[in-house]
Amino acid sequence: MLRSVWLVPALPLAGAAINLFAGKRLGRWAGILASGLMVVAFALALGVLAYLLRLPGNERLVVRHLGDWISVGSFRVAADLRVDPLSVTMMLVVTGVGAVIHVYSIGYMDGDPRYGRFFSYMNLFCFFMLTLVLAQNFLLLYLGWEGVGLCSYLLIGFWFERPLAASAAKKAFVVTRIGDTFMLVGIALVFLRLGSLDFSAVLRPSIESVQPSGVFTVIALLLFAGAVGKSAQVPLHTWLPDAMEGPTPVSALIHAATMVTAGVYLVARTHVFFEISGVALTVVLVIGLVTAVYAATCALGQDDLKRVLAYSTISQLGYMFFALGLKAYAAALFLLVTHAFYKALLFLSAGSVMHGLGGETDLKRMGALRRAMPFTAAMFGVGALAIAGVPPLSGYFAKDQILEVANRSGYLIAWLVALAGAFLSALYISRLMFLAFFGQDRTERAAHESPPVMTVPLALLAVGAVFGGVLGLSVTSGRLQGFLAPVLGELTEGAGGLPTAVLSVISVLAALAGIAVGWLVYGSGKVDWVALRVRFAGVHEFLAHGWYVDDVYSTSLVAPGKAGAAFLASAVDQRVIDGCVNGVGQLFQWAASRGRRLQTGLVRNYGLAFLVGVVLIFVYVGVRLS
Amino acid sequence: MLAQFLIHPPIQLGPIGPELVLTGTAIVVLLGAAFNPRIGHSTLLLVSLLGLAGAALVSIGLWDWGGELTVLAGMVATDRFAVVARLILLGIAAMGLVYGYHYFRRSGEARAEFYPLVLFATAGMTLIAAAADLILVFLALEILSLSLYVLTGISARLSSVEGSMKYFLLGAFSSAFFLYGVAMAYGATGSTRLSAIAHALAGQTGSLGLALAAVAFLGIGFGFKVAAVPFHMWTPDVYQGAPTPVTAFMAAGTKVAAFAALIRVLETSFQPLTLDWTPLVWTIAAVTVVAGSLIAIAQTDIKRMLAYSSIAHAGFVLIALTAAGQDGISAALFYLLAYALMVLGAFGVVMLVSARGEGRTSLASYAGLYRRSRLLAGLLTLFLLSLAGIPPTAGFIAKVNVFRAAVAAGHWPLVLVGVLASVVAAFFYIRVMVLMYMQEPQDDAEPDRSPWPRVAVAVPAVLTLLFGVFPGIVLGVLDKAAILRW
Amino acid sequence: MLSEYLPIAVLATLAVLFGVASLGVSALLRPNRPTRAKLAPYECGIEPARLPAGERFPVKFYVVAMLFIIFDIETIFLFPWAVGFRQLGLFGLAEMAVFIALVFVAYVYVWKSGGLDWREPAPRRAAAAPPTALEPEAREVVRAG
Amino acid sequence: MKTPISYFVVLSAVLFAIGSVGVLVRKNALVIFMSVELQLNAVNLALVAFSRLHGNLNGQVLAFFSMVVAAAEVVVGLAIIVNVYRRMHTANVDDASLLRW
Repeated sequence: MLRSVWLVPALPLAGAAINLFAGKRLGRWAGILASGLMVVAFALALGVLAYLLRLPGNERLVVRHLGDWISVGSFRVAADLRVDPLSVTMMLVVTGVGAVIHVYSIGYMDGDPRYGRFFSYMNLFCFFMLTLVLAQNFLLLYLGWEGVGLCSYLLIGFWFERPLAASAAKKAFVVTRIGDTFMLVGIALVFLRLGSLDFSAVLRPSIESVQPSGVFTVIALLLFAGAVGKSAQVPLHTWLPDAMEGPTPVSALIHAATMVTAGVYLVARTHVFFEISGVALTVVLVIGLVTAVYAATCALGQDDLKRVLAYSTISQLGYMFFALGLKAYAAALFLLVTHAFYKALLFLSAGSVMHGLGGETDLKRMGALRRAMPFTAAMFGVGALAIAGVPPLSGYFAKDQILEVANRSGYLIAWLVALAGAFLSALYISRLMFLAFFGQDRTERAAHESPPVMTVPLALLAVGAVFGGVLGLSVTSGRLQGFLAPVLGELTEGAGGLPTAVLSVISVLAALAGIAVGWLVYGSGKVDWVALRVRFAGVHEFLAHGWYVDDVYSTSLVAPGKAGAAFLASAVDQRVIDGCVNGVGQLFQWAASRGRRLQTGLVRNYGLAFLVGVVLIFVYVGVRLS
Repeated sequence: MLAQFLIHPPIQLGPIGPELVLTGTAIVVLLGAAFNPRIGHSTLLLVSLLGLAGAALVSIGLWDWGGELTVLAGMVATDRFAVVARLILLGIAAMGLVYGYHYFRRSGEARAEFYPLVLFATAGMTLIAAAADLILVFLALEILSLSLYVLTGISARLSSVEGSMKYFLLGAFSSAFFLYGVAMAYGATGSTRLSAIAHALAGQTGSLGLALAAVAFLGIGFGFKVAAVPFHMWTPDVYQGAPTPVTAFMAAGTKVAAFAALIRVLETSFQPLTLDWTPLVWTIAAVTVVAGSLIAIAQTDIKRMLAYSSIAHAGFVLIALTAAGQDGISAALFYLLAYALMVLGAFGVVMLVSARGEGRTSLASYAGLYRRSRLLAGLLTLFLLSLAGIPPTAGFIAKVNVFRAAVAAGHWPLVLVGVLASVVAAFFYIRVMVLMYMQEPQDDAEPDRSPWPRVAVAVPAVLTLLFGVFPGIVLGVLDKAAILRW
Repeated sequence: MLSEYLPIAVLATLAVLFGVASLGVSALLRPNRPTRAKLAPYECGIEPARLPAGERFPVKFYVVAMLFIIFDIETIFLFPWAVGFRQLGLFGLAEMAVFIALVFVAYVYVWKSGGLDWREPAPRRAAAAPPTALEPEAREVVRAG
Repeated sequence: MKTPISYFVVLSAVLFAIGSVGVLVRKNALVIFMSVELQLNAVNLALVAFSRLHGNLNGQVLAFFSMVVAAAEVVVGLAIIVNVYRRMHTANVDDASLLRW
């Protein structure tokens, strides 16, 4: 079975190639081909899983050697695929959710002029993502890492006729590349200090003795910087909301289910480094928590269907990093898996709504859609309940466990903040639900239900969203947790804290409270939310604009010589980060145009520059001699 | 004294076989065209390509040369380094010839002299890669330079003429410095033979002062040829002025040849002085990388932009040179190979986009290229990605190798500079991509649609990808070739 | 020991300073009584930025001059060869034959491509190519001094 | 009466410097080129001097070669400059700044 594991990434690659060159001729078959390949890949992945399960728990690590990739001097990088519980879990998520979304896209992208190209990009993305999760060494991982970045760039800008899409694509590319650069330096550092890029050689607890822990802190933080960029955490989160300009299936696959979780995977994979340096772990925890709450509040202020979901994704990712920071790696992965299900479900339902309303995404022009498209409404409802954390849906278990660990870990404050976050997520999702599907009809055109090729995938994902919880019923003894334990280690039960039952009750109450408030304001009709918004215009604007931090910083950005501060500042706000990127760009532009003027076109000036160089070199020689 | 000097060495022409074949072919083509003015250019192209193929075969035959390390009184080295460098150069020349044949036919400036000139230049390049004596290095350098001056001015366009004059004046200037360097080396050690110089310096018998001066002057001469800051000023003008095929040929060829010679000189003769010249190379590399990447941003003409990027790449190869020994050499070789591929490809696309002559080389005329020709846009994207060093392209592997070698040699800050510079560089490469894919075409000028040139441009593309995904294919060979025997 | 460093030290300093020094010193020493003729920059009797005025010469003269230089300088190698003729013997003869043959190739090329015929413009190639320096036209004239 | 070699070396350095300055200050392409030739001759002087110093002939041989190369450069150079003159009707290098920035 493992012989053919290389097929899992290879199949999408083949699909990408075929669709790239023959996409036009294939016509509608392009989508069917792409989806078919993904389904096969998923089946293979299941086969791998079955094989792995047959092995005893501590032997579940197989490295499939495909040959040497680079080998020069002391530097050898093998093209190895690593098959262990962690990579298999990710592999299943990517292929499974990916396959469903591919099928959905057949309907969604129908009639697009670049139909074939779309599926070619999607397949290519899956290939790179699988390379990323299956890599056995840092360089191969980095290859996948850059690859998914490139695909997301191509897919966000897929409708490049829209200037917004084009700029969003460029922004996503540049912002994530900031993180990537740090990550590359980190990888170089790994090779330099630890002497190898191979996971098996580097990612073992005994590595601690090789170098002082400070080194590991630096490495871990550099890698985490890459994760922050990819997973859109504060302060590099601002590209994700804009990325919603891309086609909705792209948002579902890349910007909710898979690519953005690559950061979580990276940290979980390299958790050894993070544990050796406790500092890095704390940084992860703080960043995660801050992001989780910050994004949740921002989500409350958005009026764009997809932007709400985008902020909610950021917030959920924040929860994952929070869990990682608490060393609850398995819990983080559990949330990752369930989130992949229900967030993809939400996005695809949103896509179905847009499909029904001819591309409308403004909540103010929706409402009462449950009549026009009951099935979509139901599916969206399932997703909403899941994310809100209502038992027995999958989201409940995942979030509940993280809260439980938080409480046990002794970070009381952290627990309370996270709880508030849970309340907020229930609130914004119910707001979304009621605004879109209940209340009076504010649509401008007759909505209609989507074709089965789109609704069936919804149903599939809904099943996952509902029953995903059974994967890990409890923090310690859950199936998934047990499966992942060999890689991520057992969770050490924190001492004290409230008993599990109490905690569960509390978190459920938080969720229900959120929903209740949401219903009261947006659903019941008793409160005129429009008037409310007008009355508290200040508050609303405050949230909609990400706490006005933007303006505070944009003013401080103007002040010259504060490039560093300005950078940190700008990261909180998208307009400013663009400003910053452009600012840097302009700085270079300026320097460049200066340098360019040196090129006067006059031979004698060239000769002068030449002679200046000569003199300098001879000054050096003179110094060297004396 | 005269007598003992005139004892003539044993004659072994094998190791300069490739050059003999090249010059022979060049002479045949030259006279053929002179005697029969009406001869078809396809014939000339064919003969020239055959000559290149023959030279390639001969050099491959030299891979397992069993005889002396140097022949012809220590003038010519017979190591595998020379073989590999020759093969790369011959490939470059072949591409240049094919481009030129197509280009000049379309621009209606077809001149029979083009083919022999390219062949002579190539002979100079391959000879310089194998030269084991400073006299020969100088002669080979002049052979290739003189041919390139003329090639640059072979078109009647004003910019071409001006470019050739600038190139010539500055080139002569720099070669004077180079020759002075040779004189210094000779004065310091009493010989121009690389091995003899090395021994003299290692034995402390030579004069250190003169030796350092020699390194400096030779470095200046090479610095000019490889376009290292501050000896780079000619590059943008000449690259822009010259006909695009010539630009492609000289951008790739000169750099490979000059670096091959530079590596040989530094790593053999002046190896005893490594500690003295490393800081020099270090600084020049840093300045070159930064300046090249930076100034490229402000360019509005794609040929100039590529010229600056080639300056930056020279800097990266210099970074590899700071890491002495086999490791650095093989990294440099791979980088040169990758660079040659991407620069040939990029200029090939430029040639096809500006259809006839030098019409449309401004960046503006690349807006919406994707609409006009998917193939060309795709190819250019690939080459730009490779130039920017983004996987999965040869450029990425090359950069990783170079950085690794430099880090292993302990040149941390230099690598940092390199990484940052390449991030900056990514800006303007991506800008071109954005132009091609995300903007409306500004004019409806058709790119060149003739099939064969496109195939020719596709060749480097395929190789770029191949070496990017499976660098193992060549790295092994390069490793074997990265040992200088002298 | 020190004497070893002397040449390089002198060389470096001079190479840097000489140009500046000479210009500066002359600027200080010379009497300054400008006339129009004096103010005109002196370039070996050639006016700057322009080949000299005067009667017009066919560009042919340049061509012939160039050819003369090249073929003239090649003979440089004949002298050492002549000196060492006896020691070199047959080998030397063969080498020199090859060398002269190569020079002859150049000669033939020039001849065939019309570098030598005085009156007629050189026979054009199939593609009517504009003239480059390799192949000047007789009609073209240039002002020369 | 044996003049020390260093004298010759210094003289050649001086000549070389004059040449490089000439390249910078002259406007006429022909004169610039003459300056380059001066530099080459300076090198020849140094070569011969060193050849004397070391008592072998390599230096003189190299001097021969450099003369020939210089001749070749003259030919190509004059050709190019004449070509420039015929296209631009000036040999002033400052007028040839079509390519810049």
